[in-house]
Amino acid sequence: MTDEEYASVVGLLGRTPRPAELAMYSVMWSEHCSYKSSRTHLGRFPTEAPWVVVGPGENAGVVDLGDGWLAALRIESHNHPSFVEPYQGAATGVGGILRDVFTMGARPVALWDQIRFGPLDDPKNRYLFNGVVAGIAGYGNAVGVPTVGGELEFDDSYTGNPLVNVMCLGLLRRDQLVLGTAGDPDNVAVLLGNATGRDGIGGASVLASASFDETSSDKRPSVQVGDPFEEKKLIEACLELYQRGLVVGVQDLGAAGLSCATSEPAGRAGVGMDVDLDAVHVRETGMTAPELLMSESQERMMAFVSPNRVDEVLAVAAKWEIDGVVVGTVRPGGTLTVRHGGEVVAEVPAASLADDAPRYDRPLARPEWLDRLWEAPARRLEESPDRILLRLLDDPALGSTAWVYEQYDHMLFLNTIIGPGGDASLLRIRGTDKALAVSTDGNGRLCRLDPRRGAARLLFEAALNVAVTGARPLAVVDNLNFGNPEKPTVMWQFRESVEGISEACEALGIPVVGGNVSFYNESEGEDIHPTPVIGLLGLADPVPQRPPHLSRAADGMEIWEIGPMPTGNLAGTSAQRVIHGDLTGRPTAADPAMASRIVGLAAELAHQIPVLHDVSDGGLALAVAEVCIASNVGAAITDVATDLLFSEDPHRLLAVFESGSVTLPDDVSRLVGRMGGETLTLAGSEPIPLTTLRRVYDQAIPRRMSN
Amino acid sequence: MRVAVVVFPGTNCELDVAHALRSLGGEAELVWHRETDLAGFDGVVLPGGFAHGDYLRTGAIARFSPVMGEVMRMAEEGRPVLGICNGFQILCESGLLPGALIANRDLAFICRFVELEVVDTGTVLTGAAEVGQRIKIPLNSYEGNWVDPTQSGRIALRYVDDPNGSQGSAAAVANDLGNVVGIMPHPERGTDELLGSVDGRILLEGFLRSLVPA
Amino acid sequence: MRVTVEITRRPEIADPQGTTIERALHDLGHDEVRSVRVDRVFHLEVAGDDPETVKSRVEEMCRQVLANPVLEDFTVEVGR
Amino acid sequence: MRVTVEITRRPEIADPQGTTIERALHDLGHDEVRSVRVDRVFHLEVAGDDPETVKSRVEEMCRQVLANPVLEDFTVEVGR
Ligand SMILES: Nc1ncnc2c1ncn2[C@@H]1O[C@H](COP(=O)(O)OP(=O)(O)O)[C@@H](O)[C@H]1O
Ligand SMILES: [Mg+2]
Repeated sequence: MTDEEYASVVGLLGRTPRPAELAMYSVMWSEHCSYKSSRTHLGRFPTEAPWVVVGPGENAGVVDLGDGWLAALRIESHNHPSFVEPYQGAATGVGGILRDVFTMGARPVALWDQIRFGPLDDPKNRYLFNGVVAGIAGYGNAVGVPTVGGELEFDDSYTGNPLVNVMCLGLLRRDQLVLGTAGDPDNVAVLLGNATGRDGIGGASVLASASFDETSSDKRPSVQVGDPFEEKKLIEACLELYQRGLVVGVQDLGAAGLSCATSEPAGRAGVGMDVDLDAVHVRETGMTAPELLMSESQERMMAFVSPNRVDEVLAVAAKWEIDGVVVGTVRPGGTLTVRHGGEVVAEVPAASLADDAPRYDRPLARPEWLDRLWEAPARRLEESPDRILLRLLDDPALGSTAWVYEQYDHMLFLNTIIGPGGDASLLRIRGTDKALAVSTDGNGRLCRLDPRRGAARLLFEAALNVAVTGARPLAVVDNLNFGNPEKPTVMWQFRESVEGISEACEALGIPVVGGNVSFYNESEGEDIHPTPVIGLLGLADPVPQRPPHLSRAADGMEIWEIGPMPTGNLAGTSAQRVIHGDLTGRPTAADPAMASRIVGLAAELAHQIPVLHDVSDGGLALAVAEVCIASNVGAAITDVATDLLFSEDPHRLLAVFESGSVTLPDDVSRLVGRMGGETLTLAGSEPIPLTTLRRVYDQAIPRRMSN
Repeated sequence: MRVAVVVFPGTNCELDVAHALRSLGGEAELVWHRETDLAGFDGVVLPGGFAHGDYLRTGAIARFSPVMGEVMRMAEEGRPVLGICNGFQILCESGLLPGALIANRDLAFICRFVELEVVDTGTVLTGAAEVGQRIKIPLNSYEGNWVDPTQSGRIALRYVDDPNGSQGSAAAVANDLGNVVGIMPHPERGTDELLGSVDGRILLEGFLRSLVPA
Repeated sequence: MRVTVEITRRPEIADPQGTTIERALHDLGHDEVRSVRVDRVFHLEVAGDDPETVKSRVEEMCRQVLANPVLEDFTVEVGR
Repeated sequence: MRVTVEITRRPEIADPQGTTIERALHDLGHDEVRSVRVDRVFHLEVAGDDPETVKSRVEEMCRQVLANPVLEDFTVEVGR
């Protein structure tokens, strides 16, 4: 906490704060909890639409799906904890995002992970990659929520600072919606779940709110250990509480633990609260008031209950074999009073912890190195297309991700129509003919070259990914992973990314309903690439009888490219990275009008076409290769210039279908080849046998992880 | 014909199993692990998941749940008892099936479709299938590696291409009577065209057919 | 009383974990490692004043739940 | 040489498994059990004749793979 911040606490209270009070303000006013550097910019996001039930600000965004169904979604980062301890860092990240979603009254039905590491030739990066995937699997599988997709990127800029983001989707009936409110005076606060220990004291504030090198081992909070079994019981207990209408409001205990779970619900309801720390069930002895208030022990929830339902609530907890204790009472007026050992240790305006948090309008400056990058256009591709393609397929970010997602239960709940390995995941909503499509996308390299264009393109790409399953874009959550916000160039990248996301959302007419900001992602003073990650939810209504799938191509089918003609601009493409190892030039800008048109077209075609695949990483060539591998059929692509084969210019689709079975608008479609045979031939270059394609693609990650 | 689908704390496939059985015309009811009376049920399924977090050993704590007394009784009475994945592990721990399940050979969780071959049709799970028949359903486990020092297990299904090191490539194992069966892959995940396979129906239909009124 | 229980996997039972760790150590150049076995240890704090009684009680817990007789043997040490 | 490595979880780090086992033992009527912690032991067979060298080599292995320095401490005993 800075001196000015301390001064404003003194001003607020009209006296010097007690230790416990100081602890509460320091965690609640941390970057992670207060968004003090980002708030001014986040206001830019479009957040409204008729189908938005709950926008940003609550634990998760909620949108209306019709038929009485609502979807709750949220995305979170656990970057720094995952660097300290990859397994537990990732595991507790999953636990946290689940709580954000079932706090809203929803049953979590699916998870997506977006993970970024340094190159796999460095053993430390392999260790982190392995640990993070094991942690997501270990927690997600055991808690019983399928991980049905995600995203993977490798780049030097993540070597000292991997990114671990997790998105969760929940479903609930309209009447089950619960908010994080304490409700009326005399309501009772019941703490459910794990005992409180000294876990991650100040973890959120320390780890996620300061440059990582500053937080040397001694300053680091003790690692938190996830307990998926406790969380599973907590989920079932809470869902029963909601079903039976036993709670007024619920707040999860995440960052800032009890401080947040008491002050925020009280603040939202404009009430105060008496909290008795002696009632809190603890794992360790001798915990001080500040420790109890700051502890980030996992798998805990705070339920606000009207006094006459308390016994029923405790009975539900007992049935599910979790602990439940009464720790507080809602009071009129706005004062949060905390007692420990019978003494008052804190007495503060509840709302002030959230509402009066500092807000910084940090200086912005466009990095001058951008000019140098833009003035050096991407080099052209000289190698022959077949050789380039094989090198791309061997890249761990472009090859098969089966090594990752086969460690995740991605089929639980019998809803996964399309799981990991395709474009978007497609989940049916049983009892309706609707399905939900989700795509998560990020691209640090593109955003380094142009954060505004890059961020906008992410959104359009995600929209196309969901459209090819027959879904129309509905809502967005975003996870903004950036460097040190005290650097004007980083804040500029941040502002530009927010701008890009906002423009794209406006073009598609969809709102941002939630998100998360992670700053101070840097190591040895080097900031990571600006890495906004977005999760886009789409609704397919009705779901196509047979949704398009990469595996449905057959001998003799025609291959069409849909969308604007690409340019040869390779700035920020996978080909530029893998073949030249460069990062220069300026990425092609998205075309909002064209984007909406192609997205709409795709959503319609999805009902008629066996294979519809968005052309993105690796361009047309890689898209075709993915179809060949999944369908086990060869293909021949007619004369397309090499640079165009690997162009990643936006708003393009690959469509494969029987000749004459579909008519496409000819201003945005062209025949580029035909399926058939045992080899893939790109523009007359050396044919690649299917077996070679598959071997290289399948081994891209395993061959690196096994040494 | 009523089937009890037992729910332990940490179980997570109970809804899927109940849904699959019902979609095949079966009558399935969820039963909490503290239940001590399964009278009126003609068969029982222990579904997959992570009972008690798989702590200590997978299935080790669940086997002491109050409901297990009734599961034992039904097994002795020759009634159909099916354990899927974690349920298989619980049946081994409780001694209703021989052997035990240890970590996969490659120490990694495996979630993907696997191909099975029917070896023995004399069990309540394989009664509707034919010897040599191929069945494609999802595997989803970390401890799916079956070991049986006594060599007494009766293998009902085996992996065509052993993914986890299981002894005799066993994917499903039965007791001598054939009324108690444990299977590591998930038949309930293979009951819907939209989700990629309907091969699991052959197994669950066999199970439902084997039920005789209590 | 402090009681230490070591659960050892029977030699004839495969030990994927031990094998994997042995391989990992060799990959790291520790070729001098001939074999690796991984066991579980429980540190119990048990009320009682007669070591013999405590020991037999804990042995009962081992037979009942802590060890799996199909795979494992166990040793119980009181007060270590 | 036989080398025994015991990996112990730092006391301040939560041990959900131990807590769950403790609960289970109570349910089974073993109320005398006050606490349970679960640790790992490695039994290594290592080539070499100087115990000191072997010990320091194994300690290196612990830091590299056997133990997780963030969560665990380790003790190495040669020839037990
Ligand atoms: N970390 C991950 N976890 C699970 N699935 C992943 C992960 N990374 C990639 N995938 C899956 O691999 C497929 C390809 O990922 P991606 O290249 O991001 O797809 P797209 O380019 O269509 O957005 C997607 O289906 C995605 O769900
Ligand atoms: Mg994409």
